[in-house]
Amino acid sequence: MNLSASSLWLIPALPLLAAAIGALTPRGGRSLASGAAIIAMVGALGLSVAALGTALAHPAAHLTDNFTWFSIGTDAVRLGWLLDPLTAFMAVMVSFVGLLIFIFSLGYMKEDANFTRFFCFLSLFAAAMLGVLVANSLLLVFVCWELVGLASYLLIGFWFHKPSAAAAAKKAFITTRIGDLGLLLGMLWLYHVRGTLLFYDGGNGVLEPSSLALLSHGKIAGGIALSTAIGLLIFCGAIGKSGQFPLHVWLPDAMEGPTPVSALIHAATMVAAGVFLIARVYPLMLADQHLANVSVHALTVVAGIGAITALLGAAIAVGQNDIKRVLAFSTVSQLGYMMLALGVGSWVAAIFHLLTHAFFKALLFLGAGSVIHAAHHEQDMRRLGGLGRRMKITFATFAVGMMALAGVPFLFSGFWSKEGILHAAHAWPVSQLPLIAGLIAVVLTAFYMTRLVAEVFLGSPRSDAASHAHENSPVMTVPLVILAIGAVLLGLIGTPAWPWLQSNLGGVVVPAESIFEGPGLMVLSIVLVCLGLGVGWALYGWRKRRDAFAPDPLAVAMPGVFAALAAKLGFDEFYALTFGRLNQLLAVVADGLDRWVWGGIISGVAWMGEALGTFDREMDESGLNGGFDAASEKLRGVGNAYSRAQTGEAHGYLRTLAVAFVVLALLLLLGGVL
Amino acid sequence: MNLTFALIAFLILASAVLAATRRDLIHSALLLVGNWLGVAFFYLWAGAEFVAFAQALVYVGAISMVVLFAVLLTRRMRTELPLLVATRDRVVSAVLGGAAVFGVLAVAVLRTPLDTNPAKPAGSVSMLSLGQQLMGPQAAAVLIVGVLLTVSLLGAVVLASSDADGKEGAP
Amino acid sequence: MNALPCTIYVSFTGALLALVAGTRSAATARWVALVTALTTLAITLMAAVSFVPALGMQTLVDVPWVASLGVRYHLAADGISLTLLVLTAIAATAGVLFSWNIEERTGEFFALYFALIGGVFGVFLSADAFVLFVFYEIAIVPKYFLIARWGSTNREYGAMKLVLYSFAGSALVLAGLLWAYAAGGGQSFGMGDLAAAAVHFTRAEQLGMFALVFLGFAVLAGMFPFHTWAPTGHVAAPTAASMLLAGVVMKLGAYGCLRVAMPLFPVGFVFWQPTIGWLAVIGIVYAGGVALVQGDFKFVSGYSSVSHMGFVLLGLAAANVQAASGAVLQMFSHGIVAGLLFAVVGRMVYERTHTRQLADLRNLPLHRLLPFAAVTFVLAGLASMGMPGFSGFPAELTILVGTWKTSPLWAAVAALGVLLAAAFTLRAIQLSFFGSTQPAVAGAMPAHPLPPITLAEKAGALLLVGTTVLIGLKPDLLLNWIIPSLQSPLYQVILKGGAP
Amino acid sequence: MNMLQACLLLSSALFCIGLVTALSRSNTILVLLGIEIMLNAANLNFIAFWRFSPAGSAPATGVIFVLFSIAVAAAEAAVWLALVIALYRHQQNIRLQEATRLKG
Repeated sequence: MNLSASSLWLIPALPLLAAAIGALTPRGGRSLASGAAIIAMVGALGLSVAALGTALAHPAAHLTDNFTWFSIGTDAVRLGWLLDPLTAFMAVMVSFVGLLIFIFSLGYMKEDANFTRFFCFLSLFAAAMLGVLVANSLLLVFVCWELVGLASYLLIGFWFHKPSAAAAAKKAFITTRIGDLGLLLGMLWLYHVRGTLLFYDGGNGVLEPSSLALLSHGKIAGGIALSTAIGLLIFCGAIGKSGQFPLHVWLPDAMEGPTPVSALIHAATMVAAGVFLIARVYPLMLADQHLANVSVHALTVVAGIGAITALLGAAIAVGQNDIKRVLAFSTVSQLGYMMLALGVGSWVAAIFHLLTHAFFKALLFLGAGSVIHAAHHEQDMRRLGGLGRRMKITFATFAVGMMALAGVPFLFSGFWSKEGILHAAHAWPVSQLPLIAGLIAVVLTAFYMTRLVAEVFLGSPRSDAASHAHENSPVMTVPLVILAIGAVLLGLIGTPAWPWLQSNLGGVVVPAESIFEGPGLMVLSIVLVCLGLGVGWALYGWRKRRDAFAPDPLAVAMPGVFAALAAKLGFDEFYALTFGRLNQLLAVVADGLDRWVWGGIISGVAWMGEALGTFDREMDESGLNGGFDAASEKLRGVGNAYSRAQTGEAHGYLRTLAVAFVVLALLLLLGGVL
Repeated sequence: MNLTFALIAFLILASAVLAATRRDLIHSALLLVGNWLGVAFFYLWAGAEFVAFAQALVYVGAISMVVLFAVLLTRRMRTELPLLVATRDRVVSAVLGGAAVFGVLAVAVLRTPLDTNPAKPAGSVSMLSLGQQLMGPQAAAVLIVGVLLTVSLLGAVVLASSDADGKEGAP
Repeated sequence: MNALPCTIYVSFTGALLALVAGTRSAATARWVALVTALTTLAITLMAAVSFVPALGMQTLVDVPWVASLGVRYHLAADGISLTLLVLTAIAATAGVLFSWNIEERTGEFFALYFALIGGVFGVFLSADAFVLFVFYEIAIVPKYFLIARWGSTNREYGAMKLVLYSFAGSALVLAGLLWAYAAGGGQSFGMGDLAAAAVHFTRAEQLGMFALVFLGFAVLAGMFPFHTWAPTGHVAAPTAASMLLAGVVMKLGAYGCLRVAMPLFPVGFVFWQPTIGWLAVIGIVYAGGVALVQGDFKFVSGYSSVSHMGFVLLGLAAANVQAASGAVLQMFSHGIVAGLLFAVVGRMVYERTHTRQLADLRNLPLHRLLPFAAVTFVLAGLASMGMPGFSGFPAELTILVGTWKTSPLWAAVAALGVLLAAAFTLRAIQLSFFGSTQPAVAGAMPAHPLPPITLAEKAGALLLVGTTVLIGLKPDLLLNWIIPSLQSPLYQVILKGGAP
Repeated sequence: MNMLQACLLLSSALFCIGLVTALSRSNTILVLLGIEIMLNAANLNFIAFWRFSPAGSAPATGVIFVLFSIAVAAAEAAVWLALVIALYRHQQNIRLQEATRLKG
């Protein structure tokens, strides 16, 4: 199967068409909207697989198809499609996971009144996401990126009648847009320097050697290279979308959306877009590496942010009680891993983890969705429990996902991809701190996932909802099973023994064993995973929770730490107190300025005019008018008399005229002196 | 004194006095026609033939018709009401006023040394020169008079018809 | 193309006809208005089809007017004019559709409305500064009556403020133009002649004249800190008038800046450029901030207009072809989008619910009561915050790209305005249409069912949404006209990168 | 007393007759006719001065003046006819002394 770059646009166009159909379908047309969406995703998947075939045939090439969008001054804004293994692998992943989530949604959203709208938004989202993947222009990426943000806004706020959902949607949109601001500026700068935003354009693209040489030579203030500055601005966009510290706050709140949305947005696609973007512009990020005397390299920042995020997310996840929030922070943490991998120089490892993570995190979210659906929207894991016996398929698949996430050795995909990252971190010459952060996060990950599984599936039901839960219909469980299979098998294409993915992704054959530096690190990480699992089991699995109100064992052991973690380390409050307050203050000040100062100046001028008028009036009334009134009074008397003379009789007037004439004439004649 | 002039003057004054004193409006109007004819004769006598004809056409031909129209359209008032005391007073005062004005004017005319040019041949102005005057230096005045005529006619129409309309569709 | 002056005449004729028709029945006046608007639209579209982009203004009419002063009735058009003419015609048509429900003195309303439109057409077509000024004045007067007679909240105050600002602005413009005319020897008010004469002015003269003329026009364009007339005026105005006010009249100011102030006094422009740029940038962010805390729905739209017009001024201040073309595109885009916003706020919501307070609206399940309005407003909001796919995106992008060339700092701060736009738009959307949390709460539902959205409103909304999406996807439709115009010799003095 | 003075006296007399008519009669039509007579008297003066004025004055000014005057009189006649009719319609008679609506 083959698909040329020029027909690549079909991949996002199909879901877009489905979205249009969904938008035009009335509420009743549930099967039309969902059918269109699913068929479109199947089509997109087929095309993606075809594209993958093409890409694998030329793994080192960047197949492009560029065109002009509009002219801007003397030059033109050009967009294009790009087909390389990165695009193709991502497209296959997104359309495949997306398809499964769509199918799952058929069951999950069955009772929702706005079923057609949901599928419309889902399709729009998928279209935008696929658009990001196939774009060969930073501008086109940005366009689709914004549409991804929009679709996520619509989906997170899907149940907007819940105030928390509406607030979360807005928060997600605004927070990611803060990051996008950086991306926009980076884009503007890049365009200013290079006059194009195409990634690959037969030697003129921004990611091609001539451009990179130019960018890494120019230095700006602060001793950093131009490419560093632009790269970091672009990275801001990735921070926003991928929920990296310090803009990670939107991601957990976004769990207010329906669970399939969480699976789609916060596992497989949207959050992956940031990682994908950095992988896409990797040559640019890498361009400053050869410079010795710069104050900072772009990738160092990426690695730092990634390490902090990985550690932070994992730590906060430990303190959460909402099943989806645990998963959300786990996503934050895993995205931190990917950024870390990008930062330490191995984008291939990052993408590998991205792909495996997409499968097992989608699996976990859908599993959680399955639990929530069965337990009548009970999400607090203290009130669940004992579901393992009632929901066997869900439990089994969830356990697979949990082990993949925790990195249980050898069988599960998460292990291999995480190992790749840890090895890359180990090999990073700059610092070993990311490695240490990653290793601590390994322990924490295993711990909180054990806690999650033990609380939800083991023990006895602790609420009515949990005790009446039962397994869901196949439309929901079959996707779980498929994802579980993927979560296991996908790891096998990137093991040190057979680095097929790594070889094909980068277009450079990676020799077997080359991503394996000896057993030391792997053994260490296996030990750490076991440590995390063991402690988790000791605290939660061995002595099972009796009722929903029993304190958390960890809270008993370390109350201060647990409370801080449960409060998400206070980021939200901190932002609300600083940026939120500041913004509100500025807005109020500006509003006040407008109302009182600018408006006040006008009113002041008006008031001064009025005051002058009042003063004049006083002057007139008391001073001038005194005499004037008297004179007027007389005049009025004269006027009255005169008015009486106006009899209205024409004869009288005529007579007066005659008399007056005679008098005048006599005066003239007799006087002769006048 | 020129006999012709005397005759003309007599015609003018007599018809005017009669017209002013008749009680029947129709009579007054007809006598006035005589008066206007007399004026036309005066113009002829003075050598202004064109003006004379204009006078005859406009006054004798047109305005007299207007007067008759007015009289006929307001039939109920064809005859003057009987003289009332107030009316008599008015008549007396009017005659007194008129006499005063005439006295003043006459004195003024007679006392003013007006030099004349009897040597001037019996004045006559040719139609050609009159036309050239009117179309040349006086063209603007001619135009303005034309506009005035139009406007006054329009105004007359509006005046005469406004009440009838007003009753139907009051604003 | 040569029929373009007819737009002026058609508008004024339409005004008279509407006045006459209004004495018969409101419906007749409406249809007269619609036909007039559609005629102007047809004329401009036909002109657009036959338009061949060229470097300079293409003269349409040129006859002496006041010979003793050297004033010529000189109408001409180029791509910039054409863009704005099309905008005016579209906005006028939509405005008529959104005024379909006006029952009170319909004839007079549309008469004033088209008098305003005719003036606007005239300004966009004038190639003689004096003629431009005359049309500019013609456009100002009807505004007052439209607002004072048919307006709502605080209408006398809003109308008076607006008109005082407008007249103050036009007084400045007149002073500057007369100065230039006198200094140029009092020969001609023709734009080309003035520009040729301006070369010989002293630096001080140029600075002064530019300041007068630009400030005068910028007041109408809503430049910070002379913007306060805009929100109050918009709020006070009836729907169609706010649509025109934000959509078209504010463009008059920006157009005057671009067409008169900048090419005539290049030296003055260079001197004032940084000031203008900073004022524009401050205006963008400042108005965005103010919009964030407004309690009145229409004030949010009003301040968003100020913020968007800040982008236009920024594009002009950046002084290169990219930014300036973006500015013209933004004028078009904002004209459409602002019209849409005011249509939803003023016509669809306010005239049905009789409140514009977000605090009240959030208690109404408006998204259920008026689903069409909700969808329209969401689309308008997206367009307003510059989402890709709507015309605001290429416009703001082009402005930012161009601005970056001149000053990256301006671009960076202005980009912050984009963020604020997202924030205040989302806030307004949520509070207005999706604010009701409990639709079933007793008392939340209005006592009487709201009248459904009428066909005329739907048609108007579709017209505007269609336009903004079309331009959003294919900005070249307009940019192909605009850019050659900006590359004309007249602008080469001030706009960098202008060589064709 | 030369010819000019005679003419002027004639016109004065005519004027006074007109004046007396206008002052004494209560019928609006007659009042207006009186005014018409006064106008004619004025016209006589023009012609008289033109006829007997010393040579060298403008050739036909008097004549032209009278022509215009006659034209204006025609216009005036039309207007007063309308006025009379309006008055009649208004108060069902045409007595001038009753038309005092414009009383101050």
